[in-house]
Amino acid sequence: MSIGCRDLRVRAGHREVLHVDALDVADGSTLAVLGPNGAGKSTLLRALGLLLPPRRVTGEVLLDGRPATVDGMRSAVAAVLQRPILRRGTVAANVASGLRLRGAGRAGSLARVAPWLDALGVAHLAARDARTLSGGEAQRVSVARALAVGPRVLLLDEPFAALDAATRADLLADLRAVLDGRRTATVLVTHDRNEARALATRTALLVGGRVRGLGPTAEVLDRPVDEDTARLLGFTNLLPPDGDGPRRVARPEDCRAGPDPVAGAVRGTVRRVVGLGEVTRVDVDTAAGPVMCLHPGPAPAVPSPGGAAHVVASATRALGDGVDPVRPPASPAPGTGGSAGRVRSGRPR
Amino acid sequence: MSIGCRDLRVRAGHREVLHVDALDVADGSTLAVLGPNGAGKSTLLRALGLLLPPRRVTGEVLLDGRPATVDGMRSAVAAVLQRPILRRGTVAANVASGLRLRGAGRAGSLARVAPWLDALGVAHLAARDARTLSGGEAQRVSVARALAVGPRVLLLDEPFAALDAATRADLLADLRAVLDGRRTATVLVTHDRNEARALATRTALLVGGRVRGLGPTAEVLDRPVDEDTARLLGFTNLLPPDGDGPRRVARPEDCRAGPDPVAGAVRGTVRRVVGLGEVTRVDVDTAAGPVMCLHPGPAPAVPSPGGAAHVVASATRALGDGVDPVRPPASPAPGTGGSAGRVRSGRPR
Amino acid sequence: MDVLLDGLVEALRLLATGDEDTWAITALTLRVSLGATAVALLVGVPLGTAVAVARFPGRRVLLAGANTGMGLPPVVVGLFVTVLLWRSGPLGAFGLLYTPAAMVIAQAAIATPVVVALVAVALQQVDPDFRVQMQALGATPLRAHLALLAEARLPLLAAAMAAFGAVVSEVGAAQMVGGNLVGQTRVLTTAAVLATSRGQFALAIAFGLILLLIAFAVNLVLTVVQQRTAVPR
Amino acid sequence: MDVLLDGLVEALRLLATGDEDTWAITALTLRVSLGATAVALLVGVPLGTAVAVARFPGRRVLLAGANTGMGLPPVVVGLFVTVLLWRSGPLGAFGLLYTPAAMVIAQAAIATPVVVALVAVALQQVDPDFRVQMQALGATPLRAHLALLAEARLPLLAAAMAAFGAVVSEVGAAQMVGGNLVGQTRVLTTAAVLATSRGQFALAIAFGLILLLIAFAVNLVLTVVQQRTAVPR
Amino acid sequence: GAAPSAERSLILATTTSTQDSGLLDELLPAFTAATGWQVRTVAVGSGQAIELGRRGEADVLLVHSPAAEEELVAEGTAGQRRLVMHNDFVLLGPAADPAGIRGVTAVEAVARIAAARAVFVSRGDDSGTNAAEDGLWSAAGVAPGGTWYQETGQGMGETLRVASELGGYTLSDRATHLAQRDTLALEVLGEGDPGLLNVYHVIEMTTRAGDRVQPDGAAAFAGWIVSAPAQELIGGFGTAEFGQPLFTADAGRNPATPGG
Ligand SMILES: Nc1ncnc2c1ncn2[C@@H]1O[C@H](COP(=O)(O)OP(=O)(O)OP(=O)(O)O)[C@@H](O)[C@H]1O
Ligand SMILES: Nc1ncnc2c1ncn2[C@@H]1O[C@H](COP(=O)(O)OP(=O)(O)OP(=O)(O)O)[C@@H](O)[C@H]1O
Ligand SMILES: [Mg+2]
Ligand SMILES: [Mg+2]
Repeated sequence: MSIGCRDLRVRAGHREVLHVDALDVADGSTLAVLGPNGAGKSTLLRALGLLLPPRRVTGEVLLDGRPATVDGMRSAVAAVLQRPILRRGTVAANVASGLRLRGAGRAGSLARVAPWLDALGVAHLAARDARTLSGGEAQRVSVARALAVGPRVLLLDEPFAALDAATRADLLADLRAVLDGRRTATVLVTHDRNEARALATRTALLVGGRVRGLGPTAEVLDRPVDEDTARLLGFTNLLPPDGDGPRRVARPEDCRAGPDPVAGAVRGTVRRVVGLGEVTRVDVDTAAGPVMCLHPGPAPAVPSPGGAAHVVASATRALGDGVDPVRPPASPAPGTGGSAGRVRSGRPR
Repeated sequence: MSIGCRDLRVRAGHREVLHVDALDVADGSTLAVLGPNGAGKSTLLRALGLLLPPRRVTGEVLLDGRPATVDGMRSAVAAVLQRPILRRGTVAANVASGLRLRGAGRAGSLARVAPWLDALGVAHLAARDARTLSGGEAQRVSVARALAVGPRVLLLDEPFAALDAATRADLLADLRAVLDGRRTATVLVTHDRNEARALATRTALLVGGRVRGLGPTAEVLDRPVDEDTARLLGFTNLLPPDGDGPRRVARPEDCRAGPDPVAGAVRGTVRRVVGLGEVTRVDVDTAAGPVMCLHPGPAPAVPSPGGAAHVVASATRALGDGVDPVRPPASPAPGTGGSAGRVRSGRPR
Repeated sequence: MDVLLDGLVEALRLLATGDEDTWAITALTLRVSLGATAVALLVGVPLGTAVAVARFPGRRVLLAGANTGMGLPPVVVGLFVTVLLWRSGPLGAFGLLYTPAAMVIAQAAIATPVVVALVAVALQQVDPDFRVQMQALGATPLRAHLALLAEARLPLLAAAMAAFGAVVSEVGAAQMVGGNLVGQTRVLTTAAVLATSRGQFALAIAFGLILLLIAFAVNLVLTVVQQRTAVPR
Repeated sequence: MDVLLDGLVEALRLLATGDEDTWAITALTLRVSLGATAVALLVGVPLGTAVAVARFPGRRVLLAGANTGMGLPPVVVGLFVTVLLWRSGPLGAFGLLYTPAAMVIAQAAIATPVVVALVAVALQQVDPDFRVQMQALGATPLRAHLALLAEARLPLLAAAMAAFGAVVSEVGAAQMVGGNLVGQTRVLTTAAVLATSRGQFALAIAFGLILLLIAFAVNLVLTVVQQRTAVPR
Repeated sequence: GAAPSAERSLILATTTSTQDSGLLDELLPAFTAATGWQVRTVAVGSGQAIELGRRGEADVLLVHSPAAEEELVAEGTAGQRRLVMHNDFVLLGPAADPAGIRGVTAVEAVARIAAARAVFVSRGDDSGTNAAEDGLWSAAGVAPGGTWYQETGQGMGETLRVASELGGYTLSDRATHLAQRDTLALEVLGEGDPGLLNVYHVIEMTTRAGDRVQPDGAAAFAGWIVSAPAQELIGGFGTAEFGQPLFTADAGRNPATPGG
């Protein structure tokens, strides 16, 4: 089954927190949604699942190309919300509850969930009171519960956030294997570009409630169109343009700060040097803004704070211009200051 | 201020979920705690903060080497629990609530929290009802609230789990910079080895409620002592020993599966091949167990499932033997099956 | 003070000797109160759920009404119901006045606002995302609401107990619409009032104690059920 | 039915003409009921908090007791308190019987179990980690409990309203310990009972309506406060 | 006696009929004005009123249950018992009068009601009215019981209401009936029978009943209510509203034949 939307807008407390012109997730494919905190990812997921109060939403959600009805959506969808919300009762009962809520019998549902308990590594917890679980255990149960339903539309909101790294890697492969065999349309909200790469054929970049990039995952992740998406994709350093060309961006791990001026280097002043274990972070203030360099090793040969430094980037991307115009952020809420109401891209200042 | 414990044991529902012989976090230093889901990390953090019901805990928690009193602990500690738990009211009031709960006046606390709202990128949300925040925004508020207290002991339970990648990177550096200037003892629970590297001088590996490795971060992360810690540290492939030597482990990204037998290769059968975007995962069943290879690129030259394959690892680690004996897992809860009660390392089966 | 002691002794004597009248009165008390509580739950739970989860104009006023309704004076309710059931009243034809049915009606009217108000606030305390998550698993509105009620069963049981407590203890309405007729509509509270007005204080206290005893039995069962579902701490 | 209409007209007349007796009775009703509610909250909130958060032997029995206490028959409470306040009783020396103070005592006894039971279940509904997080920010036990109460103010206000409703509407205890003395202990419920037994049904209904009116005013304020703190959905 | 003090107050236990009829509302302000004593009136059933006296919880009683009163006086805790007033009981029933009691004597009437098994609603609360009714049954040699005999255990007003709604007979004091007759479907079917007198006495309690009894207060009230000004108030009460007095003042007459 495919899912999509047209001119979808969501309001929250006098603000428009989401406005998506069009989005389509085909039968059997997965769309990753990447965006900074507060971008509206969870809102988008809920809007697609018809899980928001209708009065807050305008626009259309499509199932197989036709406007979705609430009943149609309920029977098609299973969603994992960002916070695992479990019911009173045992873990097994919780994993079975998706089936139970769809009217399946108690015994039948319990039998059908056993493989999912296994797949998510919570079989040993089956009889446990769900309220005694650890954070990661609860999240696994929440994921198992959605998968057990065998939905035609699967909505996942950061489903791996609380999982340990090894399990996350395993689950990524397991989930991909499960989905590969099905016609399920999946939307995956994530902060992890690797998860997007591993699971999603297409990726949408969401910033300030607007889609700022949409296309095949590899392309989207490698082609920031503006400052915000660059930051989102790890190209946090904004470099001056080469002559008249577009602005360039670079990843911190591709930047090095040195004492000597070299060809193509950007001049600046060292603000701070922070040792981060096996790497050292050097923040340099340049005319184009702050630039962050990650040097391997504990003590690179860089000037101390206050000294002059020259930053060289070994790999850069040009920002696309005019491709996807940067829209103004959602208008500020009445009564709050203009800047306070701005949807931030999450950078602490 | 330093914090530590001696012979700390925590029971939950008839099981012992944690047993730590000794742990010490010196003045101004940071200890990372790594472990799979359900290992007891959050339990350890709460036990150290005297935040568990006393009837569930035995053993001693030390503050500056002396047994901690509840009052002493309350005045020293600030903790960020795994789930952000905010109060009714505005974001600003929430960030101020740590100070308020310690008896500071309303106006004074509100003034003192402004820089922390800024530092965590939530200044624009200051007047917002805390119950309308997105997941990541709530987590930022929760972190800001703890830091605003200026605690002498800081307990952080996966504080960056819901943050977007760029913010996480910034915050890591910011936090390190803040802590560097203080005498705060910090315990950081995390699933991310990079966070441990960036923030922690020492790292403890927790599996099944027991400490399985403890020492300088770089050392601990690079020297798995047993299967469980190997898996935890990303060395998920267990390879047969070289002759009489210790067992060897390898990271999936260091393993390649090929059709041809080469020197030192391990023979096996391909179970599945899963495309994960820019990499392809090849699972091979060998005599020593399943081995996972991550090949760069979409279509490596590997046999199809069922075919014979040979796995070569470009880098391996020998498992330490006898260094830190693998203890039996906590005894199963009475009334549950033996295997069900076992503290699992979280691997889905 | 000896009156209290005498009352205790009298209560034990009545229970021990299996005094027939006492048993009949006790049985009727239980029947009427449980019946009224059941009616109040049937009406009040859906209403309370609507107030908690739906948004409609007048929601707050309805809730304020329910909250006020917790203070509906039983005598006034009794009087209203009596007037309705009078032979000359609109429902007079049914001849319900001075029957247990009339008492159930009046007491249900007293208990329903209690149920509405407490159910509404109970459901509002549940994580607002709970219902969303249930819908996100395919629950129809009805099933989602049932799941919500199941999740809030701790305060729901408290609401049921408050409603039961309100009706089992009240006397104004029971007296007025029931008439306190021996063997027909006399319940423990009205019997206690009568004993008091006869100056038989010990007997009045004995009836009161028996009332508390059965209320305690009912509530002990409900409390154990309720607390079994409480979060283990 | 016209009795109800007459009652409405009478109520409006009493309010409009500012009938002095009616005002005095209304004022006393408010004073006594609010006083009793305040006492019940002072005693019941700490007790309910203890039942909700502490673990001690007999906790469930205490809770079952409080739940039962929601069904304390006002007449029985009235009788108990009367016996205590009798000249021959242990507290007789204070001469409190047939004074508003006695009514406050009796009504507080009626309302306290309501507060205990509803506060306990209200606090149990709050995320069990809430208190932990407060302590984890340095809260002393007292401050942590206060934060918990603030967090649960939605159901706490409902508890307060239930308690107020229980006392403002009851008549058994008010009658017995107050004696329904004109100008001294006559409140709206006892006045309504007297009017009923005098056959002045319209007047009784008028008193009932005035009672509901003030209860509604009190509760509308509390409901607005309460619902302002509800989670926006 | 002693100079009246504004702070002094006494407890009067009386029957609901004196309060429900409104008589006390007229008497007590006059008493307070005359003597300075504040009165706390506890209007309850006669049984409870006498029990409160017996326990020393009331200083003075104004009741109408002669047999119980004499019992109390015989116990020795009470002081003087003096006749105050009387009114009379009336036999009420539906206009159709199914048992045919119109015009017959009271004893004959209850015998016919029993024989016809017509609904009779009794107060059944040991009140003075209830005691008078019991007297009629025993005089008629009937032990009432069965489904036709209903006991409300409530006050007069409520009992009248039940009788009216059930279409039954009942015995009521005239004052309460007069006050409520407009809302009742009951007619006076028997009255004026000497067996239907309702006699009120005032009884002073003494410290023998309890330490805190105030005999001086009791004496003040009892002395005042049998005094001429009070008796005048009683004799005139109700004329304005009902066109006839509700009570007959009896102070100083022969206790055995009030009204005679
Ligand atoms: N009442 C209980 N009965 C049995 N086991 C319990 C109980 N409470 C907690 N546990 C178990 O204790 C273990 C430790 O929990 P803890 O929350 O400390 O794990 P964690 O290491 O923080 O895991 P995560 O990474 O998922 O957050 C978990 O397996 C949990 O299921
Ligand atoms: N009632 C409200 N009033 C104003 N803004 C609101 C309200 N409710 C939600 N928002 C805002 O809407 C934005 C989108 O929220 P959403 O939960 O969709 O973010 P998200 O992209 O999922 O973020 P995260 O990565 O932190 O989970 C957030 O900035 C949030 O603060
Ligand atoms: Mg989100
Ligand atoms: Mg945890």
